[in-house]
Amino acid sequence: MHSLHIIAKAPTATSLADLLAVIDESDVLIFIEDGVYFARSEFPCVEPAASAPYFRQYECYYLAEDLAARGIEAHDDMQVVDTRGFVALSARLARSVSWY
Amino acid sequence: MVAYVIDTPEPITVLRYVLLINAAPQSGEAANSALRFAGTLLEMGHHIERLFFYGDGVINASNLTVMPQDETNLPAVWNALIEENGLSSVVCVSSAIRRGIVDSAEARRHELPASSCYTSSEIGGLGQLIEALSNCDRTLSFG
Amino acid sequence: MDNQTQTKKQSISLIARRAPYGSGAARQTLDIAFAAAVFERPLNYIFLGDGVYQLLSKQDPEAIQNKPHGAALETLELYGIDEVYVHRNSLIQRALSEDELVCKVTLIDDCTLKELVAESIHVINL
Amino acid sequence: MSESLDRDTGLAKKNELLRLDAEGFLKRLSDWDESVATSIAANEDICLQETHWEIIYLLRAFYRTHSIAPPNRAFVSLVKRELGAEKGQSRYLMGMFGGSPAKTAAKVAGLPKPENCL
Repeated sequence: MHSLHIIAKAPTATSLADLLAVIDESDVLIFIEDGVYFARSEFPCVEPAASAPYFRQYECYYLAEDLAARGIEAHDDMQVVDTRGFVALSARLARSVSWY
Repeated sequence: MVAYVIDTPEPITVLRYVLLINAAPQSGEAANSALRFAGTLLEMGHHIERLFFYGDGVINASNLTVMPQDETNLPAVWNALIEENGLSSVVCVSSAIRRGIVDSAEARRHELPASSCYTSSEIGGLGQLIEALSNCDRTLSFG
Repeated sequence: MDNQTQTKKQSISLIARRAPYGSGAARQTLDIAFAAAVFERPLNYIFLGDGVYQLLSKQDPEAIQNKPHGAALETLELYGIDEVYVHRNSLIQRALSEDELVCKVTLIDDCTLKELVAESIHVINL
Repeated sequence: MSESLDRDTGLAKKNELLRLDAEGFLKRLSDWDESVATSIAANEDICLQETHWEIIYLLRAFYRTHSIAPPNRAFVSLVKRELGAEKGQSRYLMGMFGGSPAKTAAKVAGLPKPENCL
């Protein structure tokens, strides 16, 4: 059974090496808190592996409240959930792994 | 397509959750995320087996925090959530005493002048985290 | 698949991912491991990323008023904590070798790490 | 009744002299020496024998290296590893230090008070 990875820190504060060592290709990712900046991570300062297109190979969700708080607009190919959706994901996946 | 809510019916299977809260209300958004998550869990009909406050998270049980009127007093909201829903809430004793969070028993034990912990939470040990893990379906950490 | 590593299923996986002293996370993770041992709940204790720094021998934090974390990890065996895993690439990325570590560990590759996590019910990642 | 009261006040006075906390642990670990250990043990109704001392020194050496006061099971394993299987048994250790041997032995050996964490 697959895991839900909860990514709560900005791309520059998240260890991609650690993350990628644990995430399985069939796992699900949810970006919350400063993690939602992953939605805008096509900057030169971010490791290529952390850029949004890279994560497209995984099933990804962004937390609506945290996107809105930070003024980040969702683009069309992003899946956005509110906290109810977050709870639903945590129930659907067998376990969660938090990254903070 | 932007879907704002995953369209799920009310959960058929009630799951038992343990939430590990590892950040102080003042140190970032995590404590607030945890609180929102906890409230939503209950709304959706799930069960909270135990809240476990660990590390800086123990500050969430302080009954001595004061906030300006236009800011949220997170410990007070936690207290209300815990009381209204009769939740089991445990504050890790070794984290707590280091940060000045004590109930009256710990205050006595360490010869301190006052207690500083909401009585809705219990000062306890990591054994209570381990025990709760054995009795739950999901564990989520916030920090 | 890395074929050499035999792992047992444990319901709790602890991932220690931060260096000692710079934050309280290393000690907090260890305390959870100790508590699980006292309650006879076996777990996977996994060192990943900067967490591998916790295992370096010759730590002497007296001058910074800290307790030696490596010396505390040496006691895992006494507590009956046997499933101690170190992510091999994390060592390599930091130019560390196995013989610089304080205790006997099992080196694991990404594949085994993913497996350990996938077989657990609870993952605490500090 | 009054006899036990006298005993309590006497104990409290003695504890103050030894700088012990309410549970009989040293307030300052550096105050520890053999005579202090003997007094702490007397508070626990234990008369220290050679067999106690080897455990006390073992615990102190362990603490010096690892900065940890081992809880019961690890305590038993430690004694077993260092002093052999005959002594490394909770029955043997309870016979010497009473119901919670790790806690009492730590107290007598001048190690920190456990944090009630477990």
